[in-house]
Amino acid sequence: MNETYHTWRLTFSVLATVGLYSVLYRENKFYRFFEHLFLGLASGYTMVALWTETLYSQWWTPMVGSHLDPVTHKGADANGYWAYMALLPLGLMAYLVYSKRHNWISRIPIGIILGFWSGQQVQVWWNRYGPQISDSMKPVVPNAFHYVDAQGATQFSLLSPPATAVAQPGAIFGTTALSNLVFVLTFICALSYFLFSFDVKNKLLNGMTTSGRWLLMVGFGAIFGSTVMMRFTLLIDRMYFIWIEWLQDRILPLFLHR
Amino acid sequence: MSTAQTTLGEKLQSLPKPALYLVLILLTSVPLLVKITIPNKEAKPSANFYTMVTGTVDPTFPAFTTSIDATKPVLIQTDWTTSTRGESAGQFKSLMRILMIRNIKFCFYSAGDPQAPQVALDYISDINEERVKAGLRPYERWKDYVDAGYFPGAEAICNAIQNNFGTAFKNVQDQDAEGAESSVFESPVLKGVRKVSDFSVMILVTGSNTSNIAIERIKSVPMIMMVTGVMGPETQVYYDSGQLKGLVTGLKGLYDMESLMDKDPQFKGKVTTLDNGAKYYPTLHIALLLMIIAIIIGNVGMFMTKKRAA
Amino acid sequence: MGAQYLDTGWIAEAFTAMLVLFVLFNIWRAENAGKTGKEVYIRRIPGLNAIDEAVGRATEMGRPVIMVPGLPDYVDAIVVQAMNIFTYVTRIAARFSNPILVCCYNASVFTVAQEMIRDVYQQEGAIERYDQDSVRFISDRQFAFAAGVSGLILREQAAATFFLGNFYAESLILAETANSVGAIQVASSTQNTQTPFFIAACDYVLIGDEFYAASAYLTRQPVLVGSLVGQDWAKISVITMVLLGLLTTSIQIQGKTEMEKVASGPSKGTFAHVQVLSNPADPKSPMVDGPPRQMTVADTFMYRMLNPLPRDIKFHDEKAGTFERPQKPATNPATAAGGGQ
Amino acid sequence: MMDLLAQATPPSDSSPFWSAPNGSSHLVIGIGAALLLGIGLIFLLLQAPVRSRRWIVALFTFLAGGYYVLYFFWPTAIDRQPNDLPRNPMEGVTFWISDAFPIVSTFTNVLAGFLLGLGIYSLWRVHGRRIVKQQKDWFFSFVLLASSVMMAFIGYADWHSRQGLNGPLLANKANWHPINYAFDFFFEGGLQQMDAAMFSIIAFFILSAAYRAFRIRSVEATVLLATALVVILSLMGVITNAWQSGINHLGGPDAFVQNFSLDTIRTWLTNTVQTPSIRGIDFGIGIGSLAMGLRLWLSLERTGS
Repeated sequence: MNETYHTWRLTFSVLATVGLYSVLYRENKFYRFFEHLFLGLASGYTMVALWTETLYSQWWTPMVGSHLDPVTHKGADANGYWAYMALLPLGLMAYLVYSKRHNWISRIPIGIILGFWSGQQVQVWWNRYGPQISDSMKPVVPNAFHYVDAQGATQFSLLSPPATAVAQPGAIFGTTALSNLVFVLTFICALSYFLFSFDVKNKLLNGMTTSGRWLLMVGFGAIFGSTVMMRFTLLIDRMYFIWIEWLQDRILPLFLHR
Repeated sequence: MSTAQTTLGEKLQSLPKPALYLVLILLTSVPLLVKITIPNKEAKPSANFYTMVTGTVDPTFPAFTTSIDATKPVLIQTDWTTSTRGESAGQFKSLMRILMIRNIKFCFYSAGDPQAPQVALDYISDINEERVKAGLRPYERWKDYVDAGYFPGAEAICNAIQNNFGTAFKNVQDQDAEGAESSVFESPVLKGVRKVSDFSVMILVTGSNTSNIAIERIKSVPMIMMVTGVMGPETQVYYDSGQLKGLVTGLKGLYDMESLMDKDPQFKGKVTTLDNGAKYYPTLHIALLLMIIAIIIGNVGMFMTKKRAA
Repeated sequence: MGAQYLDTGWIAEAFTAMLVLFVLFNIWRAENAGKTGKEVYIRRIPGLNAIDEAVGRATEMGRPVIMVPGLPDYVDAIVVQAMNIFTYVTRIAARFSNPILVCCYNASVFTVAQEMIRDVYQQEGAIERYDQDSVRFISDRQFAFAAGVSGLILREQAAATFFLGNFYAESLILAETANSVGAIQVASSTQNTQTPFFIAACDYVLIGDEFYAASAYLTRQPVLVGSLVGQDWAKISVITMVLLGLLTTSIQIQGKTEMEKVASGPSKGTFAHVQVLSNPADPKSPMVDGPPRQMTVADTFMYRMLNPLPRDIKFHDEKAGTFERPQKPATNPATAAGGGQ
Repeated sequence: MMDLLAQATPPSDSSPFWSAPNGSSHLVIGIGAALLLGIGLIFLLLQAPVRSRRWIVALFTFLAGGYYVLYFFWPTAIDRQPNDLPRNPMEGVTFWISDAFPIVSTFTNVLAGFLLGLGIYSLWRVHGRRIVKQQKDWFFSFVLLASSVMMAFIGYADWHSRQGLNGPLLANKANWHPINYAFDFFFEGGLQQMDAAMFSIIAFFILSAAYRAFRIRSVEATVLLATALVVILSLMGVITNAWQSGINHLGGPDAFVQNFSLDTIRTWLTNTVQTPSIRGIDFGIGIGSLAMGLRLWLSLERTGS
């Protein structure tokens, strides 16, 4: 029973995938059916996960506590904290949004959630940006010009040594210092592009902000390339699912054996 | 200028859309049947991730030797679902194979999607079937790994984990060997874990921006990540500043992991090493080539019409 | 212990507090300036010239201007600021009685948009030219919305399109369709991952904060203007800190750790002085002054300031590190699972 | 109050007032009282004068945000062991903030959970009206609501069957009941696969947009497409390898020309230009969200109606 069930399930999935892809040709009833089925299943599952994954373990259990099951000796004797019930009315206030006179009250739960979000922006700012500031302070003056090459002879070089050479730890060679300079200049130009409170008259500062916009494009180009890789990989995975996992492994064997 | 050239310029710029889509479907389907291995040069962030979880130092990056203590448990935040299966499933499976071969216990939870724990369990049972076929013992829920379920609001749970892991997972229950729900701290996996620093490493496998949220809040444990392509460049910034000790990005990162596993005696021959990465990577080449050609044709067509008009 | 991380020493609280003060002080300054009539200056970003040019061309050709305030779940600050920019565009279009179209993604955005657009026509004294259908609710499903708006762009042969706000993957369909009818496109997405596609497909893109700067410049609201100036001060302080760090690090790494030894008596872990375990094998062994070696970035003053030792590990120096605290009376030996830190 | 928010203490010695054993009458009365207290608060707010409404919402928002700001700026206790007691009132507050943290963070989860019902309710209202009035596409709205009810029912039944003793038995498919098959069919077979289809459909739009709209029209677009080209080429193992073998012909492993292998160019571009550029964007967004956080926390921002 298991194998035939699995084949039926895969067939249903392929049908749904082809149904959704049919919008590429043009919007049609077959597509609209699967789109609404998709939205229905998604909202249905959200209602399940709402209780099973969130409210049950994060609100109901701490509120009512739990007791040790005498038969299986499982679970634990935990007290229930009745004050949790006060959260329910706070949540229900949101449903007043539909009343004409009292819909301002619905802004309280949303205000509390926005308050939690905005308080955290202050809390987490440094965790995210502190290490990046510290990492952006790169030395732009080299402090080492010699390295010991594979044959043991010390070489003078402005360029950073080849992989096989040995240099003392923390050595900054000419090319590394130059790259660090490009790094810091890019960072400062990119950040100064977002300065709005003073008019940039002199040539140098103006040059910095316009080159800032071009340097931002390098960052966006990398995001573009990486996103393209991901989207195509997801499509290849869908094709693999249809042609190999379904057609080749499931459907063809049925016909070939007969 | 002869009118033939204008029509060519016009024609180049106006291939019908359905034809374009059909070509893309063909070029992402036919190559799947061909089995060729592609030479690969691992990126440094992927090699660092690999060294962290397997202990094998990659010869191309000898300087990076940090790796996790296999006796301590690993904390995994898995926020991906089948929607990014193409990249995340392969990444998650290679991570599971590594942890299971090295007998490392892990606790996973999700802060990104209510469906994510269920998806992770399904793939763990697939890997178990694979291990049983290869004559290895299956990984058991409760004894080897624990599912801590879904927490809505990634900000809340990441903050709570950093502040005090004991109380953050206080109410979390999972099915023990006999099936009844009991606190995860009684399981062999989390025995003796009080703070997040008791874990050897925290691994995030995600298809969304929960990566930024975790980096902003969790800082007392080394962190490594497996992200999809779209989050790659943004998360690379944290790898460069040292906030991340390893980073696997998209299909290329997955193929780096798989080719490293294929060269590693710990895994070679014991468990499948080349999986989704090796299957999709050749086809990705052809799709990307099509993309480049499409941009070139579009621009050539434009220049031809502009030149004629000038 | 993940010590390679930065634990927030005093620098974290101080720097964040400074940024908070910058923003609040400037909002207060802008509010006062509003009362005394003196304006707080913010520059006109090039994006606004692109908007004027786009609307100008649309009025010349007499073809409609299509505006989309993004795909938000509810009316948030980003939608309101997008609508502020759209009211500016509608005011120009109303003067030349050029048709406009605002496509909304959900009901609450639709009601807000209708109100704001009708107000513009009222203020321009052209209420009779206000067309009820110029603000439409298309759909609240992502791809159905994209298909609906693309249909409108093709049927109405839009001359200019404005996509400002929260856009996701469907932005490609909109930008490509508008491109096919030859419309001038000005766009901005708060989603970093969508901006590259807008840049490649549209004529002008407002990147990141430029979107807020445009709406602050047009609406002149003191809170927005003040907050923007405060953010500028914060960015300048980050830039100066990086430049300062750059200079001190570059100078310090030229020297040796020994050379920088502070003259006044034994130095306990001062910035210039690097201490190592006397017996590296035993972590408990006392710290001694390390042999002189080339300074690395990790020994410099700025790095040690920004990456203080994590505070909750015991200091090597026995006296300062341990804190004797009164202990909780041990009423019950078996503490339940998961209790305590 | 201190002990309510410090539920880290094991139940056996937690406060008799705020908590009570499972199923005890004290607990049931407490829960009833809390519910009445909350509903009383709602009625009180209904009578609130119009002038004070903005301040009430602002107060709730300020208190919610204030906790996290206090958590960040208040000095943390150094080297705190599980059974430590605070040495002075200042450290007492530190202990209370740290212990209350997981409780406060669940408030966000629970409230978000309650608000989720709002979204589902508005979905039902729109599609319910379309069915009742037999408007265009009413059949598809019926499909939506029917599948939503079915999925909710199957989902609960499946979750319920996995609780209790036979939970682990259901790990292998042999002992599945029909309800488990139904849930797997619609969850794994339907919802998950359609999710994947919608995510992958964007590849088609990228290709058509690339072909029809990505033009070398400005310096910016040129820099963007050039960088994207380098990134895409470096993602392709075949091209990197071919380029590398070309370079190897020109010079040995230590030769200067090795600096021009595609992989080295890509790594240099990533470390030296891409990372600072994205860091610049990231800082713009980070400082922007800090400012927006402050505006929302202190209710300075005028949002919508």
